[in-house]
Amino acid sequence: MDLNPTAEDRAFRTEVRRWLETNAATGDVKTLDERKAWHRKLYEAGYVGMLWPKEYGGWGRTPMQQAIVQDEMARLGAPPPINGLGIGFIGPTIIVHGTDWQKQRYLKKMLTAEEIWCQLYSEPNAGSDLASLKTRAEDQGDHFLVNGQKIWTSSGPIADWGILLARTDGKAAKHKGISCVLLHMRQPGVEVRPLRQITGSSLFSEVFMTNARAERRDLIGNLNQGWEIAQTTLGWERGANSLGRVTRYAVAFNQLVRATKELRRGGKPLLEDAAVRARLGKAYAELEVQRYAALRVLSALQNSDSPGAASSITKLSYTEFEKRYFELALEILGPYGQLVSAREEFEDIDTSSGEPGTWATAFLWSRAGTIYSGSSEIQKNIIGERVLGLPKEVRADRLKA
Amino acid sequence: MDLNPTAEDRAFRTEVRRWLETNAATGDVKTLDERKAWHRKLYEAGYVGMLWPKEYGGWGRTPMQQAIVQDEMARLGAPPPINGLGIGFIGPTIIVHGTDWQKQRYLKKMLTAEEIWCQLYSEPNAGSDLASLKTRAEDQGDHFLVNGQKIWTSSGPIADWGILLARTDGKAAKHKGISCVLLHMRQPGVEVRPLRQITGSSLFSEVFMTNARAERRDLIGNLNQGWEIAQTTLGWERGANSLGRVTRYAVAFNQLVRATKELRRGGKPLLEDAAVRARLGKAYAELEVQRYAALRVLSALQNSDSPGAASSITKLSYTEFEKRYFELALEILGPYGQLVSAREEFEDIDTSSGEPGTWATAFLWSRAGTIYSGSSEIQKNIIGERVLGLPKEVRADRLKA
Amino acid sequence: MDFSFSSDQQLLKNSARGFLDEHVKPATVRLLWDDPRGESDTLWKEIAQLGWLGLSLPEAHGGSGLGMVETALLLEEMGRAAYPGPYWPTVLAATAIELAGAEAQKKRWLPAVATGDARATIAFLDTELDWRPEAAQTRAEKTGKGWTLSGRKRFVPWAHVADVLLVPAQTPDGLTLFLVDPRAAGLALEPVPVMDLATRLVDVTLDRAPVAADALLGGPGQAGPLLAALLRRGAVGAAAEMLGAARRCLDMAVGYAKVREQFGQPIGSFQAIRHKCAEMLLEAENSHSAVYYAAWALDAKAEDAELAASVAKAYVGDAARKVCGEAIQVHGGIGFTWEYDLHLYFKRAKALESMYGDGDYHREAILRRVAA
Amino acid sequence: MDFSFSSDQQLLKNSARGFLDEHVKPATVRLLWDDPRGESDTLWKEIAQLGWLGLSLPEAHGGSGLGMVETALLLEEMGRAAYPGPYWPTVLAATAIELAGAEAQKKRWLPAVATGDARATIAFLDTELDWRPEAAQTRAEKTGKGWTLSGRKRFVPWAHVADVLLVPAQTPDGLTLFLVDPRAAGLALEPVPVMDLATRLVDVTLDRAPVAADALLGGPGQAGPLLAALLRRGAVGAAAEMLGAARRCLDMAVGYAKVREQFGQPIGSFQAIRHKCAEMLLEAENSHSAVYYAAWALDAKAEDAELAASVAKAYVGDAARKVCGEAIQVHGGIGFTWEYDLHLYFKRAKALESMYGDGDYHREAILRRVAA
Repeated sequence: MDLNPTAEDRAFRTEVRRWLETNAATGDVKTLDERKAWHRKLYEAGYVGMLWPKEYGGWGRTPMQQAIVQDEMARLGAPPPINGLGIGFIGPTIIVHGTDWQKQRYLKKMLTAEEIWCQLYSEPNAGSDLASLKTRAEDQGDHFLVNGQKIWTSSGPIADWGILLARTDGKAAKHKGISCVLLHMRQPGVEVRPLRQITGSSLFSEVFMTNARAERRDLIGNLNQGWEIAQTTLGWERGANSLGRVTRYAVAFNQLVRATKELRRGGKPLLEDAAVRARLGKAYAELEVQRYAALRVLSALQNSDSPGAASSITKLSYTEFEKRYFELALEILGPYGQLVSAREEFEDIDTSSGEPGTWATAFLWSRAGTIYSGSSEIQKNIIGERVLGLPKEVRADRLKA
Repeated sequence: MDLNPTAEDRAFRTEVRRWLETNAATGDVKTLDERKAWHRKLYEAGYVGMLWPKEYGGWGRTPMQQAIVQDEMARLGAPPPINGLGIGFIGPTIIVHGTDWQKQRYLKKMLTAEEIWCQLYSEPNAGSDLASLKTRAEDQGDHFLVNGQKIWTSSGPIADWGILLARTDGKAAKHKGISCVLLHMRQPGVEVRPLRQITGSSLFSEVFMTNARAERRDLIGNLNQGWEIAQTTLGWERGANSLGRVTRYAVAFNQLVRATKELRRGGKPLLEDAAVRARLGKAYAELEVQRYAALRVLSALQNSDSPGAASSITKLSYTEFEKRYFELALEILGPYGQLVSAREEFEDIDTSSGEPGTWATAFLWSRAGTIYSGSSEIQKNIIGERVLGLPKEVRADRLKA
Repeated sequence: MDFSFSSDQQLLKNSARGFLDEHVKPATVRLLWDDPRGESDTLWKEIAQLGWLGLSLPEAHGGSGLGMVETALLLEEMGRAAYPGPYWPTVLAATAIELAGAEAQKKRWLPAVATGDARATIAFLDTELDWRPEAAQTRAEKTGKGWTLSGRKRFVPWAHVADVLLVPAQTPDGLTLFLVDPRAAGLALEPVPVMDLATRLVDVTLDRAPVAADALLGGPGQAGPLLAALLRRGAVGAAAEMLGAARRCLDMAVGYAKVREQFGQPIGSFQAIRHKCAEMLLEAENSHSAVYYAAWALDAKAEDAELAASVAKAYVGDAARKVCGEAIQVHGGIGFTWEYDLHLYFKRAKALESMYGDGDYHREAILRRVAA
Repeated sequence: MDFSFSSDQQLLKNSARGFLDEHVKPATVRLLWDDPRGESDTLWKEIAQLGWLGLSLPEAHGGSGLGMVETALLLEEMGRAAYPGPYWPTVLAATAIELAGAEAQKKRWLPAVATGDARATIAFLDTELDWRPEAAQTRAEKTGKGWTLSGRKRFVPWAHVADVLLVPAQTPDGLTLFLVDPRAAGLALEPVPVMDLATRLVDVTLDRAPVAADALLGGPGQAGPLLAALLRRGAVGAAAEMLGAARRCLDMAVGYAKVREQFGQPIGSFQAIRHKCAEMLLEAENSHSAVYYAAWALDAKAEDAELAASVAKAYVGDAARKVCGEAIQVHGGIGFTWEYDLHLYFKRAKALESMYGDGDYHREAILRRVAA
């Protein structure tokens, strides 16, 4: 047990910090072109696709180094790269399960953000129960005819390609009739409608597919192997954001402390109020524990202990913490925490959701964390069943099967 | 809506208070004989069996008046009557479902505590799932032969009689083969073994029945009607303790406040620490809400709105509150809260469990509240299903049926 | 002792529900988000005609002379509808005028409020995040003709549509309450957009704003206890509104849990969801007890009325936040979308949580009373 | 960067588990409840022979020179066994002597501790409920031959079996630490029975208790920083023990949930129980991270070592209480019985929660560091 960073990682961190300090603040990063340009710059510096094998254009770095990059970006509030889902999940899926042709065709352009990718998994009636998805892909020989609706698609409006789960065998058991295929988003049969969240912005979309066409050559793995593929290859960005996330919490904590110095009650700054102090102290303890836990995850990844189902603990832990954390912040800040446009320095924060905003934005976003990518309820099911080995639930769909 | 007590109730409260002040402090109430004598005195004053019809020796009072008596007893720390389960639940069951002979034989002696009663329902393998009980009562014509084991029996060692749920038809569906019969506890086939709780005392027992004999004439209702009887008649003491319970919390609160005046931190009494104040303020708010809720229940009872399944909300509410409440007290009191024999005045409290003791006793007892008489999980199931009308759980025993 | 509503009260509640269901649909609320005033004059006139604005005002001044229980009933329904408008600030300000005003002031304002011809609000909070009335930093200086007021009042509800502002300010005699015309010289109003787009808060800057000598509400130096009483009353009203928001969220969550299926069964049949709903109901029921006990206690001038007001605000603030938040969780993704109406109530409850004294303020108020 | 245990560490942990499973069974713990000393001399000698007592002491004084990580490993296992005895107070007091003692003091005490021939403890807490070292009220007055100490030290762990007490007292030079013989004149020891019958706390009254001139541990007036460091170290050790208790409760709850059937299925297949167990595991895993990060930071003299110690104690105190409490709930009635062993660990975790600085103390310590 030695939690000191290695000399190599320390040097790497210094290098990353220096690079970011030089490069991050130059010019706006708002329009799609600007974001693509920034992404490309990050890529060329070796800070995107860090875990990808070199043969596919990646950098063959360690999870720790990847986490260091994200951590330093969080510290500086540097804009994130674009195409995160592609590089984190879809690219690795293609590398593991794709054909040589697919790798040739898609990987490099994904890394460089020349083409933006989205994920077409969830449906209005298939959320926690993803395997009950209804979108159909009819086998037409050289292509599939796709009909159905997807939801919670990130980057929908800017996506060039999507990775799609669709039902190719309606008669098989629900997990068995699903295939995974790449779908060109820029075709008449695909309509993307932005979906607004309660924060007021639209980071997600609904995607409607009406006789959309997916090529046979874009089938990933075998026909009806889609569920298996979706379950097994979602792991290449594990821990990437673990340190950066906590750093973002810490940055927000400093802003909260600043606020409690400026806001006053009973004739003195809030920060001198023992009741406020006790709650801040508790929040910071939890925040630090998230950091220690992040190091533990990175250490496990380094030792090639795949965290597997235990990553459900991590997700449950930080999303539930984040909810308590921003709830506390809003409780302390009173009406100042509810502003949707910042007027003071302490009101303008990085929400760790990719959407900058105020405390209110962060508070609202924190409600999403325990829902997306497997709700807290689903995570607890997984932990109970796969980590603790508790007996399976008695469930209606299992009785039918 | 008028929450003022009626003139009659106000007068009644004054009368009760006066009576208790005169009578409660006279002599020890520790031995069984002393407790029976005190019970008898309370009964003769009209403070026991208050909701029983006059024809059975009761006083035909209102739930509010009953609550007032308990409230005043709590305020004074007066010892409770004995035979609570008999008078609250078993007597009413006999009144509703019993034969004339049973009423003649048992009711008056129960009221006067000449005979003490216990309840023989739970079994080691039938707790939450009471209907899966295994104790058998074989029909022998004029009597039943009883074999099995019961657990969590209050007043076991002092009980003369018990109300027993036992299986009389092993082939029927589990709710259908159960009968309700009265069992004489003073017979060779009945062995009572005290069961110690984590507080160190033994308020419960295990009861072992080996070829014990229950008379046919002591069958309550019809054969195999036991489950139905157990479900429907448990309601005559509803709300009785509702005010007294909150008063006990309030008495404890005052002791906690006294403790925070005597104990010091940072050179000043704990009570001047804003962090302690905030937590105490929150606890008191919850305590008061329990009081308002108690009034609401009493009001509903008065208006003959049987609270029905909604009483699950009450039970869930106060037991979970009590857990938080004593947890908070121990957090504030530090090691002083862990003493098992009191040295200072603020360390000696009424635990609202019937067992006097220290904060530690109260804290430990509070863990039982969310388990006994239907755990919090069971209460939430009931609320979800019967109050909110949520669809039934998919459950293994239902699939078999 | 009767904790149930009288038939008149129940009737009032039902008719309020009916009216709001029809006239303040979620779509109505959404329309007003983009309105610069944020409220509808038509709606205002309608609720005046229903007698809601004068509900608790004396009959002598055009009101119905009903109490806080009836007002709370309305406010609960308004919370349930995420009603957008200055109802509660106006009624509360009118109560201030009723309690402390000179006869001329009552005549000027109370009938106008009752008929829907005037809106009003109270500027409780100063620059500091301190709800104690005595913490006000705005100062009033005596001039030949009256006074000038200087300071900054923050987060004043609906000040931009008010016809009169009640502004507490420090004078040499102590804290004093002034009736101020929001359109007068020396006042600058700046809207403060918050999470709940149907709650309008306004920063009011007073820069030597002149007010007339007869603009005092009550005697000089006497505003402290009055403001404390108004804050308590405001708190009970806010608690009622939060209760309504929580009820709505609970109803939506339960309704959704009954029909939404995953894994072949309604999600309400999973213990995780059903137990959550049960806990939400518990909080809603306790909140009901807290709100109506406190409202009754104010009406009855019960000896624990002040305590009960703080209990209600502190308890319901936490409870409503929890219930509304859990409703999002029960819904999953759909509950997080702008198009789905849940966030209207979630945000309303959250907005009210920090108004009329936040949890910290009321918990401290409770403790001051019970741990002397 | 490696958060996993080395193979030596893992070996130590396994052998500790093995030893305690065999020699400190629940039945052993129960036997000692009624023992006036509350501990077993045989057991003490055995753990001395295993090298546990000298584990972290310098090799020059008969120890193994290992660190806080290894000590925490042992303490976790001890918490898991609800080990009864003065292990941690003794080792912590020995650390104090190692850190601040004169060579003669080290020679006198350290080898004796390592061989199991001496027990020791530190009297952190004075009459006040104030864990800050400077809050000590006990006074030392200089006499011709040395000092006399007067005051009352409360809740001193295992003082009744200690061969030496470390007593902080105020002198004209400031807070000073004294080595005191508990059997000396002027001392009265009164056992204080607490919930966890395997945790022995003792009130120590000093009434002009004479101590020799050479009984100072470290220089006069220099005890403050040393005591603060010991309190932090003590806190990390206590956190490790609470983690062990929580792990044991979790294991018992999960084991029970797998086999206990109600309604025709194992209770662990109900979401209410399985989700509770998942939350308990989350708390245990986070506690693990907190304990071992803090232990490593102390060994590595990391710049955040002081922060991490407070984080561990504050976090694990809450987490262990929650986990052990929920384990009772998962068990239902059986978990509330004296005969079932769950309460051994539940009470141990609770007892440690308020020792070596309670949550309030450490949360304030955290905030002082991060919000300067």
